[in-house]
Amino acid sequence: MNLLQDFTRGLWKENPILVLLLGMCPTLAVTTNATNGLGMGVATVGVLVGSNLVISLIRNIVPKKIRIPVYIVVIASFVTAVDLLMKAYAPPALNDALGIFIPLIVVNCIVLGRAEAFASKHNPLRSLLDGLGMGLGFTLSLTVLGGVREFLGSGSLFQIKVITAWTEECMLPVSAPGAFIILGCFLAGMNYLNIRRAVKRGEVYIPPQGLGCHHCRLCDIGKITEDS
Amino acid sequence: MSEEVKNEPQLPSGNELILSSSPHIHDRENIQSIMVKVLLALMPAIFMGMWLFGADAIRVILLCSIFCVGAEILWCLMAGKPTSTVKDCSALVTGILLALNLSANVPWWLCLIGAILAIWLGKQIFGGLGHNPFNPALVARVGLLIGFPKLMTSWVPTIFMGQNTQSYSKAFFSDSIWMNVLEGKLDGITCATPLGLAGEAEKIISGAGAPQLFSGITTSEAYLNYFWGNVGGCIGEISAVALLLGGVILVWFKLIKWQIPLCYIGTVAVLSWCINLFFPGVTPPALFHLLTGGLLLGAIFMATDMVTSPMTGLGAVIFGIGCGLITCVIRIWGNYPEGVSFSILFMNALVPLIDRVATKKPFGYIKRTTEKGATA
Amino acid sequence: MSETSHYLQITIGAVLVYNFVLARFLGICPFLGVSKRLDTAAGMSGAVIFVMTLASLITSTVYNYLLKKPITLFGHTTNLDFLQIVLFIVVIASLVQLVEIMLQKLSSPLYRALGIYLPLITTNCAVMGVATLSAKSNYSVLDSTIFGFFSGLGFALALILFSSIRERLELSQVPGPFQGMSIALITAGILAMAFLGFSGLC
Amino acid sequence: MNKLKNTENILILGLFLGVIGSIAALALAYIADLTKQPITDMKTQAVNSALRQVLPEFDNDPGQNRVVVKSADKQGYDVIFYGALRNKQLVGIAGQSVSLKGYSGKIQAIVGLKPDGTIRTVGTINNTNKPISAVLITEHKETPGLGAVVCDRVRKKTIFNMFKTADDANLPPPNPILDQFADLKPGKIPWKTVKEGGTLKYVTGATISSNAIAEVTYRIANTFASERSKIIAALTPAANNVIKEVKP
Amino acid sequence: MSSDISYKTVSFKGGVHPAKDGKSLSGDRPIKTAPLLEKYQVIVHQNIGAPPKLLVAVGDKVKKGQLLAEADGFVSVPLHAPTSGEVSAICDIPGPMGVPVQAVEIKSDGEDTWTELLSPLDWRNAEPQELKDRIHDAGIVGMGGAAFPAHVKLSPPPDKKIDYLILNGAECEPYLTADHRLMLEEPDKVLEGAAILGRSLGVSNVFVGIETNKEDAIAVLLKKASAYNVGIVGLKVQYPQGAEKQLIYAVTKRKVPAGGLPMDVGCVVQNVGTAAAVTDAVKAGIPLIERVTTVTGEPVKEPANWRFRLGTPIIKAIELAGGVASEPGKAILGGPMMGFAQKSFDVTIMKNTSGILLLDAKDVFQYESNPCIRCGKCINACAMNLSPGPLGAMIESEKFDLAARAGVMDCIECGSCAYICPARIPLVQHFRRAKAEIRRMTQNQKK
Amino acid sequence: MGEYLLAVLILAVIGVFLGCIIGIAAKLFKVQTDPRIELVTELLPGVNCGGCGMAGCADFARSIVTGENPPNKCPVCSQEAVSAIAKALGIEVGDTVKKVAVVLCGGDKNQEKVENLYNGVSDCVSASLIAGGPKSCAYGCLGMGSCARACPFGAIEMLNGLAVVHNHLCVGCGKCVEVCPRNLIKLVPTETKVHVYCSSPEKAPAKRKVCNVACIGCRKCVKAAKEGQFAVKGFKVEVNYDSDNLPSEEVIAAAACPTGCLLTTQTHYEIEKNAGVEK
Ligand SMILES: Cc1cc2nc3c(=O)[nH]c(=O)nc-3n(C[C@H](O)[C@H](O)[C@H](O)COP(=O)(O)O)c2cc1C
Ligand SMILES: Cc1cc2nc3c(=O)[nH]c(=O)nc-3n(C[C@H](O)[C@H](O)[C@H](O)COP(=O)(O)O)c2cc1C
Ligand SMILES: Cc1cc2nc3c(=O)[nH]c(=O)nc-3n(C[C@H](O)[C@H](O)[C@H](O)COP(=O)(O)O)c2cc1C
Ligand SMILES: Cc1cc2nc3c(=O)[nH]c(=O)nc-3n(C[C@H](O)[C@H](O)[C@H](O)CO)c2cc1C
Ligand code: SF4
Ligand code: SF4
Ligand code: SF4
Ligand code: SF4
Ligand code: FES
Repeated sequence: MNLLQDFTRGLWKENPILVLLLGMCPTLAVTTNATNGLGMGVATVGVLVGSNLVISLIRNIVPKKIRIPVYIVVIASFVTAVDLLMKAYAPPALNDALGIFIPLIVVNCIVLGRAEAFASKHNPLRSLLDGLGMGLGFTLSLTVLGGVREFLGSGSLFQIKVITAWTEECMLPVSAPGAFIILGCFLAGMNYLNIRRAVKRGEVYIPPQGLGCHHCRLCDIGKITEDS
Repeated sequence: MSEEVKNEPQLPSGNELILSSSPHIHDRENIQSIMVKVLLALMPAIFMGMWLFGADAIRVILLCSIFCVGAEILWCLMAGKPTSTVKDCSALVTGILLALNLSANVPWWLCLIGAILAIWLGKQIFGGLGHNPFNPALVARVGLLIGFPKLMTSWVPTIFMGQNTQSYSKAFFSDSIWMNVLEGKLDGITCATPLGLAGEAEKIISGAGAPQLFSGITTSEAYLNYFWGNVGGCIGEISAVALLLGGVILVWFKLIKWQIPLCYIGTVAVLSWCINLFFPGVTPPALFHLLTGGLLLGAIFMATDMVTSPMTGLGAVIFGIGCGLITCVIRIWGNYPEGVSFSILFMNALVPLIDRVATKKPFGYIKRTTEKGATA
Repeated sequence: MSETSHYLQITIGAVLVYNFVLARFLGICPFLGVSKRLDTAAGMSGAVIFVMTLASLITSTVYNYLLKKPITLFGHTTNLDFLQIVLFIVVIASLVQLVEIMLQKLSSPLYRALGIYLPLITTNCAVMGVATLSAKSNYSVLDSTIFGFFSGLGFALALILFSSIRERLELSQVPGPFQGMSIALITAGILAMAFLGFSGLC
Repeated sequence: MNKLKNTENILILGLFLGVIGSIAALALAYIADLTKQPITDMKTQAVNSALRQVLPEFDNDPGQNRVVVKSADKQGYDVIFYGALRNKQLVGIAGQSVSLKGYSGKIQAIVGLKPDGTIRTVGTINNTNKPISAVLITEHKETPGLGAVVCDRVRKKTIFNMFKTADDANLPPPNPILDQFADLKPGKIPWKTVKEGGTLKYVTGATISSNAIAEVTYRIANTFASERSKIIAALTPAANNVIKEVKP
Repeated sequence: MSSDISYKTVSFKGGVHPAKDGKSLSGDRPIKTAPLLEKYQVIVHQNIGAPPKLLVAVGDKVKKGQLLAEADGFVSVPLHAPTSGEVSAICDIPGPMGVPVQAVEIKSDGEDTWTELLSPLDWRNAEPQELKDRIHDAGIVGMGGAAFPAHVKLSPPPDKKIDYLILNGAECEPYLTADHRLMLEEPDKVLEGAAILGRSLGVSNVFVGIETNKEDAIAVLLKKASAYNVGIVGLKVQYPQGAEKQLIYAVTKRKVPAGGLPMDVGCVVQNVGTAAAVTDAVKAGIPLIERVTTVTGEPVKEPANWRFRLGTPIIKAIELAGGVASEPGKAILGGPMMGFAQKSFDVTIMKNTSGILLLDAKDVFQYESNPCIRCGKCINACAMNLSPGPLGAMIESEKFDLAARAGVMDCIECGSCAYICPARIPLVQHFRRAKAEIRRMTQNQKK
Repeated sequence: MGEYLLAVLILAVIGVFLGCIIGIAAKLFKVQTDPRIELVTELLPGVNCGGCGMAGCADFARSIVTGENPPNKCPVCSQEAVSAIAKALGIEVGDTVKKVAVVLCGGDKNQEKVENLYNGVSDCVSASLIAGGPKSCAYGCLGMGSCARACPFGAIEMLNGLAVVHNHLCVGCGKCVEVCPRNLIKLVPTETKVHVYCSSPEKAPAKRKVCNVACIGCRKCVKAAKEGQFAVKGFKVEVNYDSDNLPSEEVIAAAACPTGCLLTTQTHYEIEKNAGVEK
């Protein structure tokens, strides 16, 4: 039961993008179409699963003081590995589209966030499932977002025209402004559903005002002091 | 008679009285009357557009107005707000300004998308009238420009751009269609805008050759045509005289801060004059910049939108100068031949900061700060 | 390409045309997270400019002298560019940490103005991105330091504009579902539209 | 275990981090070693796949068999010529150069040439005799939907034909602007669009892009025409596959 | 006639010109004295500051001018009986702010006999302190609206040197004409009062500021002013010319610091009615038991200025003015710009009731308020240089701390902004609320 | 092989270096924070309502740890959480008396007899500044929902022109009490079953003139209940919330309140919920 929850948590309830608002840069940058979204997602899954697993394995021997630097080294290594592998085996078009965002997975709050919040406290199996779930949640959101942008732009999905009557391509959704606006509308949609559910249950729902970036303790990297 | 009066116990018991805060009297001006006056000021430009572009222009103006008002009503219905807000006519103003920013040959669905961008994305998402930080019509125009650059940059000629002004019109048509224009055979032809030509000239022959290229579009005949509006472009931007008339009406009714158009146009004039003086190949003369493109439309009607411009006179000056600077930079060095929309949109973003700088100090403020300093 | 236009391209490009946040989508998290109030945004901006400049300087040094060309040590010659990611992140992170500690020791007003933001940006996409981009464009150490500074400036410009608008939006009646991050993103979108006007400047 | 976890001993901390770093470095070095070959393959493949589209079938690595020439016009841009060999025989030449006059700057093209300097035709559009030219734009930043239309050769897949492999799948997709260069031979006068007083078609709203493409195509063809013998000499196998600089 | 008499016209920055000034309704009607009523309900707490301590009980017999309540502290003034008769009740009646307030009901005996009055003073030779005591004993408060005890204003702390006394005859509120008529009909009383106040302050610069739409009053005062060594200053017709800080600025070009008092810039401002009351108190020993009030508005049959005794219910005042000719939609105590809407006609006249205004039902449209369109008109109108529109937005979204920082506490509630606002935002109401909330918050903090 | 060696070497050196720096820094800059603060913050509900009087939960946590405040000062915290905090800090706390708010007015739109037209800001504080507000009863609920907006927990619903508290949502933070310009809201023990829904101290005839459900001070409830359960205050009766022995629901039937202002929270809510505006 617990295992299942570990896996599904990231898919919806704590979806890294839509709920926790983490890793916004790749979310906005690479989702010009569904394929790119999927590609980025898969790369992130690789890093997440790998780093979660390794960190969970070494969690009991890492000195507390240098926990975050150690995690970073582990994560950065996985990112490098994924980067090299993508360069070697992924289609060049995808590589071009993802550009510098593969190296940037290293600073994606989800990865370190899960390492710190989950993998460093749970056994390897659960950490693995957690990484997989979070990664898939991330992938899912990226793919859907990419799909919506692609569809609005040209009426196609995965570069296949779905509405053939759509002759004039619209560049707005695919452009930088469109990325912000469409993600904003996505969040509004989420909020709308949550508000409706809350009203039904007689609760109040406050839309997320900030980022869930406290999940990532990157800021604490080797943090020695606290402003008092 | 006096009996009758006595029989009227008109003094109410008190409960029928209306309670409200002071002041109990109000100025007559309200939002609706302001917007109606703006519509009035827009009339010359609307008529010039309709006359010069014919039925196409009427279609676009009607479509945009209807779609904008419709979008407003629809949003209000969906959001559970009273639909009575359309009565303030601001959606209509937005719609008409959007239409004036489009070419006369745009398809109907472009008007629809534009209306949705303007009213929903530009205005209602932020809470409706008064809350939008960006000019809705410009959000729509820029959105469409990014989304459909081709449709947004293909212009139709006016009804007068033909045989009579052949030497002048030739600048605006490519050779292959020139014969067709002369013969009046095609109805779907497009022509260039003066700014577009200037931009092209810069790109094609940068440097020394360009002044000659500008010469075709800076003759006195051409200037006269720009002044009256006999030139390709958006429905509302072509006729300088109509826009200036509208500006006079707006200033007369005290609807706009005169500082904005003055500083805006002034900055563009000074800057382009200087640059033309020293680098004649880079850009055409100042008068050309003033009369062409959406500068007048933007400076008089769009930069002055009170919701999205600074509230004080000083702020208006800063705003106008900023718009002018950015317009020039984009026109002269940027990719887009026309920088008005972007510059106003950019300066809209600066408005909160400008307001911060340019708010008046409260009466007696200076004393208070020294006091504070003394206690601190 | 002449020297001046090269630097013009780096500077104007970094601030306006390829603005880090609005065109390149780097550093979106701090952009969204620290933009609710103008004064925090201003503090953050200062910190970001500082860190991005410094990080560019250091990482490009590392890149240019360690990773770019094969190096020879003890008779072995190897190309170490696969260490780029690990080295960059480790170097940036420790650098920021060091600066924070030093600031705290040396200047408490400066620490209060900048220091509290430093950990926030230890590593975000903008800082890591500026390093990666400089490396990718093969900038010299000087180039990338300038690039880092102006990228930070572009970030600061966007952040300050954005936060002033958000402060104003606080007073607006934004419809329920759009409140919070949603409207922030949409505003950023329109801001990005305005920045798009600068395309082609360099 | 706990002792290690809570340690504050600087030496241990440093050593631990050092060990972790070493392990990571070891692993990465191993992966880097593994992927070295695939990555270089991938890189050459990128050039070759473009060349494959504009050149006849070859069995060498034309990406390596190249020569850089200064263009014949006043601007003096670099033009790179690649030679395609079959059985050590030169069967085709492709030229690559840029135009800086695109709407948003640089446009890079690869053009396949016949040995006599005319631009190759790689095939015809299905069931018609409209040629598809060996002109490929490999890099551009033109406005999507406007200038990009002039530059891109893309085969639009739709839901109706998504599972069908097109009959001409091995040909580059047609693009009327690029295809009008098929079988052209450079003359004295540079190629120009109708609007510029020439004869080439252009896309309304994207005149500038069209002009730029005409410019770069002409440059390649013209440079080849004027340096023909040197280039051919440099690219034939006897030249030993060494990259050469040919002074015009 | 008046053209040969000169005075300089001064003004402040900002303000509005209400289109309908309504002064013609009652401006040319001489002051009438109200007949004796059967009963008066005198509200006990009529001054700013501490309420006076009641001295009478139900059943007590009182004489006209007799003390009903004595001052309780420094910022407090005594209250006197408006007529002779019996205290028939001490009860709660509707107050001008809508909350029930304590009042002494005096059933008139019809004789209107004076109690023993204080002895007249020779003010030219009297000590300033003597004058101040007399002003206090006569129960005089500011009659311009605030009802601030007059003697308090006259007793600045020793470190504040006062060098200007300004009499406020601006009467910038539309519709109101009480001060106008008073100056016209009793110029000597006003000027002499000014001189007395000047002496009690030890100030030689005494000015009367009058809006130039009261040419006749200016002419009359100019003629006599030199006798009392008082200067007359014409004020541009601009609302709120009569507001203290604006008046001081117009006359002296000094700016009262935000949050400060006129005495911080060496000024004291008193209403002309206050001055007239001071003359009565000093020269005849008569306490403040009546005042001139304008009863006006379109529905009122015979708009006029009346001399009412304290405690006159406004329903009686309206009846005296002939009742109403059409249905009023709003009853206002004070002028249309700053007055308070009433929900009862049982409110009685107090020392600071300068006008009773009825507005026609068809004029008081139920306006709908729209969001601010940032037109900036309010900013130009605000005499205090505030930014009312943005302030209103802050308050609407309940950001009181922001509003406080933006200076909402400096607002004088003149109403210019809400008057001019095309969006019809009830800005003044917002500001009142903000002030209330901010005061509550600071109090909580102190706790 | 050299590649491997070099890579390992570089990373190892950097790693050792970094580890040392962190270690030294840890020595130089001793931990200043009290880990307990973080602990307590996590145990607190984190709604930042300010009901404790501090600037948010984190601030309150600090004040608990420093001993400024007892943990049970948080009105939101459950008893378990409070004792968990107390246990963590090793301090004693007494029982928290959980309180909820109640709006003591029953004068909804149907019961209110006369009311002025009001044209202004829809906010109780603002309205109360204009002639005391449009409601004829100077002590009744103005119905403009200032309290509902002030409540951080959404516990107050405006029904029929009357504020009604949802007991299950209210945590007793007291925000509404502070804001209500008519001082109608009281914090009462959670167990309280019945209330007298009227706050007007006026005499019965005056009250009846303006409201149908005023407490006319007939004292039937006082008689029906046990000693000390109700308190007579002037012309109205109030539940004695301080007593240990709060009146039970039966008292309603026994008293047969003639105006119907004696109600349970539940029936009060139902009445308002079901009553449409008739006027
Ligand atoms: C809301 C709406 C949005 C549309 N968006 C587009 C669009 O982005 N591109 C487009 O070519 N057509 C769009 N259309 C129009 C139709 O889908 C259809 O493509 C068009 O009418 C026929 O295209 P044609 O004029 O090129 O033949 C839109 C229509 C509607 C109602
Ligand atoms: C946003 C925008 C993007 C444009 N992009 C291109 C482009 O990529 N290529 C191009 O040739 N012209 C582009 N243009 C159009 C040119 O400015 C110019 O108007 C056009 O080339 C005129 O040529 P025509 O005679 O073909 O209409 C663009 C214009 C705008 C406003
Ligand atoms: C907006 C505003 C307008 C005022 N207008 C007048 C006025 O017309 N006449 C007047 O005597 N006092 C007016 N006052 C009151 C004055 O500010 C000041 O309180 C008064 O003149 C002091 O004299 P007093 O204490 O004798 O009343 C106004 C106040 C405000 C805030
Ligand atoms: C002088 C003036 C200019 C205006 N200009 C615009 C405009 O450029 N674009 C627009 O959408 N609305 C304009 N409006 C209408 C209105 O202010 C606009 O719909 C609001 O921005 C919507 O909140 C204008 C109104 C006035 C009074
Ligand atoms: S803000 Fe206050 S002082 Fe300024 S105009 Fe409005 S009411 Fe008058
Ligand atoms: S006058 Fe009204 S609409 Fe204009 S800025 Fe002021 S508050 Fe806003
Ligand atoms: S209880 Fe008080 S604050 Fe709440 S609605 Fe009623 S009057 Fe307003
Ligand atoms: S109803 Fe009142 S006491 Fe209860 S939670 Fe809401 S504001 Fe706090
Ligand atoms: S993902 Fe880029 S800063 Fe967070």
